[in-house]
Amino acid sequence: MTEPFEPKITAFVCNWCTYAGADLTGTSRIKYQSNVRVLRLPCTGRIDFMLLAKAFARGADGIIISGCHPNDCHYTSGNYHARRRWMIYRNLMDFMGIDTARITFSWVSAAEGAKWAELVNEVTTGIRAMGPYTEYKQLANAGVE
Amino acid sequence: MRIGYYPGCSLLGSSREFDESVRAVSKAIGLELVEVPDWNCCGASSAHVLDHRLSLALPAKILAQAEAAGLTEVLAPCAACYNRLASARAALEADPAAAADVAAIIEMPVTGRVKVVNVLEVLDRCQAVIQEKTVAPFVRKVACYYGCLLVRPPKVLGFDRAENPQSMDRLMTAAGAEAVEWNFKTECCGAAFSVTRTDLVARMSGKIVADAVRHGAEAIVVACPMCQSNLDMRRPEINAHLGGNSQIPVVFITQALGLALGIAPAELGLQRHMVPALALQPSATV
Amino acid sequence: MSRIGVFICHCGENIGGTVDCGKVAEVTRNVPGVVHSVDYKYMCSDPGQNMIKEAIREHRLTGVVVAACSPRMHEPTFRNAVAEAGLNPYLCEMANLREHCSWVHEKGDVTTEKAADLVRVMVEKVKRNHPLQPIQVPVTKKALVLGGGIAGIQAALDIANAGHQVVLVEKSPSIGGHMSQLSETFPTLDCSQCILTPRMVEAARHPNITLMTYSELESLSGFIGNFKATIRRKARQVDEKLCTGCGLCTTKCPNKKIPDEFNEGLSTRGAIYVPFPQAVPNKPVIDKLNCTFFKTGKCKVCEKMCPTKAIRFDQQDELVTLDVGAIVLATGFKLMATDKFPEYGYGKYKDVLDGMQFERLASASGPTAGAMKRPSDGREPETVVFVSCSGSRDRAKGVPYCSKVCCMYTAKHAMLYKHKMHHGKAYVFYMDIRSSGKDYDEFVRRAIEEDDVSYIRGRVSRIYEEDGKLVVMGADTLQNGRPVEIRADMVVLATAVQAQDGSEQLAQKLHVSYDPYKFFAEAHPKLKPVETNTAGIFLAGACQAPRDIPETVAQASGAAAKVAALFSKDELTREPQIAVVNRLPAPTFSYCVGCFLCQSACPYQAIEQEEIKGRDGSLIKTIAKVNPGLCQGCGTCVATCRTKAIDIQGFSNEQIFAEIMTL
Amino acid sequence: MNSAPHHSSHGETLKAKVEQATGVKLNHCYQCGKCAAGCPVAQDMDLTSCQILRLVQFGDPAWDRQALQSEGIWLCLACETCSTRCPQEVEVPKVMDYLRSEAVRQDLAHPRSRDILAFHRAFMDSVRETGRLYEIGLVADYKLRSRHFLKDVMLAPKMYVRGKLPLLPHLIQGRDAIKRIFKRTLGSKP
Repeated sequence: MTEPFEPKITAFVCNWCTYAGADLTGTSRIKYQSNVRVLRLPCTGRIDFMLLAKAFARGADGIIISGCHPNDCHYTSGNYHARRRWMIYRNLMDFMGIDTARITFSWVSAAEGAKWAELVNEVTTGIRAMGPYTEYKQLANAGVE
Repeated sequence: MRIGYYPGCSLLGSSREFDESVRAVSKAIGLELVEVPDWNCCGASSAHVLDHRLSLALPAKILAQAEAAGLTEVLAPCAACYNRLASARAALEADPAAAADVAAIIEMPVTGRVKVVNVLEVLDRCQAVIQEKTVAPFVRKVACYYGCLLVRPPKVLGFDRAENPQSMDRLMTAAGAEAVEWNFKTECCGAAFSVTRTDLVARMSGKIVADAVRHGAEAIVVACPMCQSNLDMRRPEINAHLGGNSQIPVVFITQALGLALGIAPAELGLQRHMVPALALQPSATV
Repeated sequence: MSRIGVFICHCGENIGGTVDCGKVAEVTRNVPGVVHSVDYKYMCSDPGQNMIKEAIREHRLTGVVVAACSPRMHEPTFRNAVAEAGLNPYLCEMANLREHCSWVHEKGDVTTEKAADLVRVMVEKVKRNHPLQPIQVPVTKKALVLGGGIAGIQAALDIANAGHQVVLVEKSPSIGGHMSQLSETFPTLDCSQCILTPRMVEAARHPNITLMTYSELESLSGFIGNFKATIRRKARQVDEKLCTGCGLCTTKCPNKKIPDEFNEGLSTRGAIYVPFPQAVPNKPVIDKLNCTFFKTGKCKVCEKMCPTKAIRFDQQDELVTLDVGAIVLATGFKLMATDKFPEYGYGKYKDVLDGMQFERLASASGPTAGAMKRPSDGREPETVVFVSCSGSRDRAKGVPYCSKVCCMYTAKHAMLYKHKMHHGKAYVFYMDIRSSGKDYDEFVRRAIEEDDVSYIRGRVSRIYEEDGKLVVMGADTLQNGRPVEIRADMVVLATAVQAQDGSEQLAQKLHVSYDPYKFFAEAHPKLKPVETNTAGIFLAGACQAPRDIPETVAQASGAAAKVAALFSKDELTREPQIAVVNRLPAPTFSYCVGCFLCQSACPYQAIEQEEIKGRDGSLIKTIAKVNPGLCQGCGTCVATCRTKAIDIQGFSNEQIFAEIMTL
Repeated sequence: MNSAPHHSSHGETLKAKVEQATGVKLNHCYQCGKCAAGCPVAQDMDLTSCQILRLVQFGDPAWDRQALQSEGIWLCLACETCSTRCPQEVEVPKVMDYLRSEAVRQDLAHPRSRDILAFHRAFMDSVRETGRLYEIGLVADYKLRSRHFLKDVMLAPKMYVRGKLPLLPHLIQGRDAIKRIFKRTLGSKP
């Protein structure tokens, strides 16, 4: 491996807080690493955690899930539901052989443009240090055959 | 209770009475002091002027010796030593690379397991015992003088409030004294220039002495040997600057508390002061 | 088979300067299903939109991806354009190449590759979009204004004058807010109460305005056009209908030692009190925490004195539910307290005031009737030091932002002081003078040039008391940082403007965003300054950021105009991105197994039960059904559903999976 | 467009060196003067703390030199009043520390710093030899270095009488280790 490893990061973000926050990062021209691809959802409560397994199977090296701060959910409680469900799914994912250390939860509000940049940079750097995530991809693809 | 003890150089010499009174008070309140074996100088205010790494290595060596001796907490009565040890510990904790570098320099591992505490912190914990064992309440108006090194920088030390601290006032009140509200609790006395720029010291310390007197204090109580020797030994220069003849004694908190606990003045080294302090003993009148 | 058209916008240099738009268009052309892919300088311009419309007709497009700025910016623009060309607007999606790509990454191949990825994701999504129809909902043409300061009063008057009903809710016993406490106002020095009280009275008398003072929002549900607000009307312990406002009770109350809020603690009041003489309504209220009767069960002097028998010790808080279509948030600000400054004495010096206290001292209606007397001993202060940026622009211990109004009011304070005490000496410590309003800088210059106020450029390090004087230790940075020590009789700290207490909780009740300092966040920093993230809730005044009076009034009128525009229609259109439960032919009917986990997860009670019955009327199956009026489209139900029977239109499982598979 | 040489951002400027060594962000200083306002020795300084920061902030070698040559950097007592109150969290004493060592390195130290340096060197020499501070040795050494032979001659006997000046140094056992610490940090510096 001569080329430096550039991780693929997939971010699941809610429309109201984090997507708007990431817009503010742009409006403020705060630069961050370009490895992240953002998928917009109405709310983190919308996240079916099987989506994460799918993302890893497709070769994502790291995942960011970010929504509104506790109590600030545009839909009152979607972020709590997400959190509660994650508690359950986490075990399942461990069982499936998914490295949950590659999943980062965060809260970025619509006013936190700088925080979004920090989050992406932190996760990208962290995942780059962890190296490519091939284990689950191989496992998942083997399962398909 | 058992605690590590790092007296530091000045407590062996110019501030002997601080060491004597710390030991005497500790004994009286049942605090066992375990001296850090074969301790060295912390570098005080000189090492960091000459070299940053040296200023980390000397305190790190002390912490490492304490750690090797199985201690988890070390009392450093000297405020300068306390400040140096705590700052070095924080710096090493924040920077693993520097910690590795220092470990190589001192040829000993240092994990940061040993916590450094100052004399007010330790006495504050024992306040109930002190109050209970007080036999001769220290019924005097005192100006509690903290100086720089016990409270600043607050982010590193995290002890008391950086402006208008309260711990010493609490302790003195518990021992029967009236802690006066005054202005220069944490103003710098200029001790680092005690030898080299006596002119500046006279002005800076003069401001402190004058304000304590103005607010009716009968004694200045300190927890720092630099402050004590500066305000005590430089009194002629201070008085010359103020154009007066202030004889307000400057005593260590452990001396004042020692008197309240009924310890003999000689055991507390009260006779060693330049500005007479023996008059503070309960039987005497000012 | 999909026929997708892709339109890459350069946004001038904004995207084009960083992303190779031509290349993105080119690689996208090879994506299966894409039949048309072009780039253009400004897609949102008329020619740009026409380009899309023509392409829809020419290439018989079944979906459109516009790769440009954030969909939060221009999605409505492009959906309209698509609709004008005869395509269902919900078959248009945007890829965010500006805020999420070109503005945040360096120019180069990697950034262009990311842009292409973002476009491809949207192509795969739009292939799976379905035509949707907007939902029509009725509008309740009544507005709720929270906060009765100048912002709330102005917004309420403007909405009321447009012919709509307004409920104006104020938590304290009178409307008027901080403006009623001010002495004079910059830059004209006209008396604050003289210009404010007519508006307070107008608001109280307006036939379209219902005043609810001493009241607070308890909870809010619903959505734009259809909010349900519950207001707690705190018990005044006074029957407002019987009370004539004669004030006898307030003079007879034996309890006289309570710090007066209106005078910022510079005077005292009784336990039954009217906050200030011009209060609206001019009816007293009993301060239960300090009332002797409520504390000990004995007293009732006020009750005995009241000529109309209006005192009600048994009055309870009342909850009122209102149906409103729009809300204006105008809850204002607070000042950082002087006890937050360790180096300025932790608030222990009586003669160290904050700006609002000085306003009361200078006010003709204040505790000294406008005479300059310092609080500690009532002596005339010969030397006064004003310290601007107290807590503002202080990331270490205060707030990092500029409080905006202090430069002006400090100049005003110094000026008022000099006008009252010609022989006195006024000093102002400042870092920068920010006076960029109409006639503002002239005003500051007047303070310096004509009233001889000494401005010293430097911060104050410490204040302490010595021999009855306050020693102010500052420095003059225009003289090389030379220390300046002033022995003052009084010090006024221009303490930081902060969000009102309870702002965070209020924002959470309303589901509006707020910034790290708890100021409510506008929907867009430039183009939607009075809107919030939540449709139908608008902002006015200092609850959004530090503001002066002219700006507050302008914003309040802006918010009122938004409300009036909303109320100009009988129905409004809502996005159809809501949940639906799938329906299949018999005998399955739906994948829904009737577990109703979705019902417990739904924050809007939008899930109902639907019974499917056979021809004979027998119950075959109970399944979930979404009430489209209530569903807000959060999708929590979708993630909860075990059989994938429920889905969100526009953010369907199929679409999101397709997006992931693209990456 | 910024081609002015004094704004060069590469590592050679004093600004870059200070930031690298101390972690202090000099651009954070917005020249409010609060450091100087509370500094107990500001009135004695030729250049006050905020001025020194201003000089170094700019990145001009001539200005850097002015800062390094000032007496002000030698008067800083590291009392930390400034850093405790700085609204921008600039740790001024750390900068002063670095500037002093850099001034010595570049042989630019202010002539009046001689005594102060002499004291610190005498202090550390004492520690190097014995492991602890030997106060009489320090005073004697300082007098030799500073040539202030007569200063404080009256103080020592009073201290001695009060048992405050032990005549013999305390020698610790790990003196060799201490010497090696000095060698690894100060090198062969005096």
